[in-house]
Amino acid sequence: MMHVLPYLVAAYIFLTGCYGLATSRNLIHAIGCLAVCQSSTYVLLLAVGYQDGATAPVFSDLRPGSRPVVDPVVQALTLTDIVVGATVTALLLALVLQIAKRHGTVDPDELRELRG
Amino acid sequence: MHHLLPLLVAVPLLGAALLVAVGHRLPRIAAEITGFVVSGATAALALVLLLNSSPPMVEWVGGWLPVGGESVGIVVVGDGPALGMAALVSLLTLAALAYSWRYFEEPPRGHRGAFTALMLAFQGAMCGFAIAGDLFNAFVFFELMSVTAYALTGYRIDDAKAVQGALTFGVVNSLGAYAMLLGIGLLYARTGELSMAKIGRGLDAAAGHGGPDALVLASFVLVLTGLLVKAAAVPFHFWLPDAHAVAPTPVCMLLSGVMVELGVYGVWRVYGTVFAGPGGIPAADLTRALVTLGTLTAATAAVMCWYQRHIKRLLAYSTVAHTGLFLVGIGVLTPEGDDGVALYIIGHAGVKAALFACAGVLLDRYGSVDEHTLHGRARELRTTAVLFAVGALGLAGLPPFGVALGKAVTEEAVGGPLTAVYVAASAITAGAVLRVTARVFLGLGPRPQDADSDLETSGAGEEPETAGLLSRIPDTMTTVPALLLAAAFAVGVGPGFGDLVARSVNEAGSGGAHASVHWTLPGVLLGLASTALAVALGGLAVTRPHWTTAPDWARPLRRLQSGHVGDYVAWLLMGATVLGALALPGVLGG
Amino acid sequence: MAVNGWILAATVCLGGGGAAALWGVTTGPPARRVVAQNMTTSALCPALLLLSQGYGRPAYVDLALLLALLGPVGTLVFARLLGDDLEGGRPSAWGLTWTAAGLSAVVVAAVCAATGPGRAMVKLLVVGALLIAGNVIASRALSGGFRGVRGG
Amino acid sequence: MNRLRLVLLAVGGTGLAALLVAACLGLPGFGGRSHPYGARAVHASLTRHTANTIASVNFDQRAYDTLGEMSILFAAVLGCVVLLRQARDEHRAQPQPAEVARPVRRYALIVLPVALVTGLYVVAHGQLSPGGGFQGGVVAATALHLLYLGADYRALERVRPLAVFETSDALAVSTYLVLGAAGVLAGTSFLANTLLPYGTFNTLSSGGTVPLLNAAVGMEVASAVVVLLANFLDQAVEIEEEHGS
Amino acid sequence: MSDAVIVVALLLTAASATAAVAQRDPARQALVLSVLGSVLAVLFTVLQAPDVGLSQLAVGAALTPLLIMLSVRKVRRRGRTHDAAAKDGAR
Repeated sequence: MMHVLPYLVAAYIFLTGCYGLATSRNLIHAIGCLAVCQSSTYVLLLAVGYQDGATAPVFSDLRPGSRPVVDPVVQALTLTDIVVGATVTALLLALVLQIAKRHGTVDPDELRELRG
Repeated sequence: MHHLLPLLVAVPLLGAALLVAVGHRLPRIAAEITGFVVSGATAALALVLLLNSSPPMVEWVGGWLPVGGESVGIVVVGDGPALGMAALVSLLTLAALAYSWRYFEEPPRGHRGAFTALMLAFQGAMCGFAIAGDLFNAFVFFELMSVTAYALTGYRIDDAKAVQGALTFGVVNSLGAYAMLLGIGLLYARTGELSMAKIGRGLDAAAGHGGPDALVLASFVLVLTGLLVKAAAVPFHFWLPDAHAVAPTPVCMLLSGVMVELGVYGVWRVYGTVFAGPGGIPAADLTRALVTLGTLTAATAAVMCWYQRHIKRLLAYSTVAHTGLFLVGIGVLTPEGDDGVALYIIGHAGVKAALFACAGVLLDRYGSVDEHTLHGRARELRTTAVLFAVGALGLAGLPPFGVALGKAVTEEAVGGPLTAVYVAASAITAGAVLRVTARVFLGLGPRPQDADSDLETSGAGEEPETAGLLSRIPDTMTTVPALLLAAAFAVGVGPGFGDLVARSVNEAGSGGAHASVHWTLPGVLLGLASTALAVALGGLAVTRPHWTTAPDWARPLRRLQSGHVGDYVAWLLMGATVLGALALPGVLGG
Repeated sequence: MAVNGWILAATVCLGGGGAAALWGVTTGPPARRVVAQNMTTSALCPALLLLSQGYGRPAYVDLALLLALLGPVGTLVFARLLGDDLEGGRPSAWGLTWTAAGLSAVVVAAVCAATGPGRAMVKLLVVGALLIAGNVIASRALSGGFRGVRGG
Repeated sequence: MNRLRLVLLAVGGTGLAALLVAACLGLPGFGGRSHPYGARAVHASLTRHTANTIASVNFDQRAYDTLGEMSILFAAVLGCVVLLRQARDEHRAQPQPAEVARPVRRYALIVLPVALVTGLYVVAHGQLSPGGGFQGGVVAATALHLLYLGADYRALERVRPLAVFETSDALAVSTYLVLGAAGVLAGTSFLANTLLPYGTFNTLSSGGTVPLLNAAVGMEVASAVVVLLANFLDQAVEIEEEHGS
Repeated sequence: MSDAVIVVALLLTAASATAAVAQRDPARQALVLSVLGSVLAVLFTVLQAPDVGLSQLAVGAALTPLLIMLSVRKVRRRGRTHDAAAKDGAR
């Protein structure tokens, strides 16, 4: 079980976020769900790079080669991903604010301008 | 020479950063000239690199050359298709910047260069995506491209539809990008590599003689979901009409002209480099998946395109229909198909950007892009009328436009009944554009009746993008579409251009086979046939409107485009499942 | 890794504190939820300190430092911007607050004892001080720290 | 219509879930030992005297990704500035002073410098210990907003010349790009870390251009977050619509 | 032993994510998201990624909740002034 649990948790988080996104009645809530979706990618990437009994590849307080280390590449990827997530959240929230002003609502069910 | 490749990204980004840094001190004209110069310099760089792209260049950013075949750096690819896309992106950005010359009424206070800076960042992002040879790097530039595109789409914050369309765009594309990242994570777990070529080799090595397994299928589905969302394939396409109909016209030119096509390019690149080996997805499954989705896309979007009255939305659906045709073309996995699609994309970019530019003229002159209310009002705009009609004929594939050459080559490559899809989809979408031309610019036919008002977006009562309604159309707004159409024409008639494109595409992929590209009699006849069909459809719609009103069976189809972001997300999940199901047989069989 | 008391303690701290905080933050009136959000910091920050000790990586203390700094800031954000929702049911969970502060103090003292004097210990003490002060102040803010805030 | 969405969601979600679970079962077990790229990255980091391998990957081996990342931040902040600009039918209201309990105010004012210093520390030690430009930049920028929490919006506005932050955001991006282009000018590759000496392992000046790129990112992130929050705060606190619009 | 702490952190993450989706009011969701951010930071620590954990703390514990709460406040304040204007108009 242990050897797939982290991956399953990542998949679960992604699908949960998608469910929330699809059924949301409030656009701010939807953006929050999108952030949840994204956190699944962090979990997956870091789980992929983990190694049993290893430690972080940061050698400020560790002699190189004294202990096995986990994969640094996925950590760098996740860092990039977190920045992307935060900025996308901010940008989408800015759009939601404008929707609230122009449409007077943040309920996607009431946004009925673009169709057909 | 290959050291210059990353500058395709760095130069526009540096231009954007400097514009923001000093933009509020510059007069507006200086900011615009800066943008023009930077964009032009990038275009020149892309063209120079393109001319030197045989044999294909490879650059390891940061000088991390592979040691014993292994590198820790990021690889950037400078082959014909990559640099060709970068050049196309840059030239079209240049055209869009020229079109928007002194265009928006008031740039945000204290941020005079903001629009130009965002356009430059968009250009840099698209160039970066085009030349990416590393899967994660492709994701990063994919996101940069998306983020700038969201901001540009919602640029007119006074417009309620614009901000809604931008948000839909943002949510659906971000979700697609996260799916793509999950796929990248799975591929990294299997192969421990990020460079596309190395991942492909890793998959083959891991599969041994066993063929692909569920993990390969899942990563294929997830990565392609991200790319197909960008390419707006059915059922991932819902965001596109909502976003393209509301974005500022210069942005539409880029979105429809190249960004969507970059999604198709991404599919081609990723399949060819990562999944084409024995450990990847078998060719038959890819063909089944892409041809099915592509045909569905072309058919759905052609029908939807026909029933639009909002002119920009109509053009957006025509983009979706043509993307479907591109997907079919690359889906058959033949060198001729790749060459044809490459030419088709180049020709389509010119024609579609020109059509959007003309729609922008209508918007700024009359404050409306509604076919019904504009009926006969634009008789005075003779030049624009001619351009719009020529664009429609080019879209239909009238020889010798570039679109026609590309379409003819692709049709020959796909062969069989799929040819009918090409003829029908291009005829219907071009017929709709011709119908608009006849009604709006010539005032032909009776004034159409409004119907189904709960099912459609009208396009009347829009805010113009310029300072007030234009009384006179500036020269830039007619010169730019004219030049774009001329370029699309030149693609078809330029001696040897087709062969040049074909050679550089085949050198980069297509298994080394080399196809030659030239006009053939069946190709010309098919092009003439679809043009004739388009003219007939357009004429019929204008003279006998009740023959071509929406039939009842089209209503559910139109109702699907509900403007509700939750629906679109549900469709995205559904699309991923369908994609998985279409590619499943090969995995089960292996 | 053999049985490691530090990691065991961290697991208990994380499991117990985290679950309780999560339960508190998803149920009940708004006021109680914010209190629970504040308690998350007090539960997770000691866990981070214990983990750093358990893994033998002093560098991980930076995480606890950042959480001790930013956790209360997050709570202050909620206390400030949820002003209206908190009206009426002003939470005053002083018992809980001081229990959490006591827990933090014990953990910091234990980790300090294991580290021994030096720069690392100074850092740990700073973390402890920030954590306890932040926790108490955030509780204070929740029980009426921003009474007069309207337009600002 | 709503029912259709739920059906799609159920079918699509189930299909995708099945696919993902099947993929998870095919993944190499959690905690496995095979990380070829990771092992190479650690080796490369040590040859370039960078103690924090993640910093080496971020600012040296895959610095081109970080360029994309900071451009995303830059573009998103520019996008937010554009999207949250004052529209034609809006005006600015003077924010009202807030009444904050004294202990809270005192805490905020004491923690503010501590947080700023911590932010700078996290940035400065990026190539040695966990942390780096991004993490430290966010902390430093958030620290500034303790003024809003501890006092009121007017106090924050006084110490926050927005134009300066916007300019420094853009200049930091330019610095990163120019440092990258220096490699091309020197005849090597874009973002090549071969121009400066690598220094002594585990000291602040080790790693060649890594500390410089790290500092540029730190400056960019701190300025960008300040600008971002300023735009949201303006919306939440100052900008009001004209009544009856 | 290190497996146990990873399992606990993973389960907490999954539970927080579920809770964040289930809270339909954005202000309450923001509270859960801030908890999710902190829990993720701990998960990253036990997965031996302190750099990522720091990043997640900086973003998840303070920045994202602040952005969401400011948006909520703006949307609510807008609703209030509009209601007031509507009342004025009715009077």
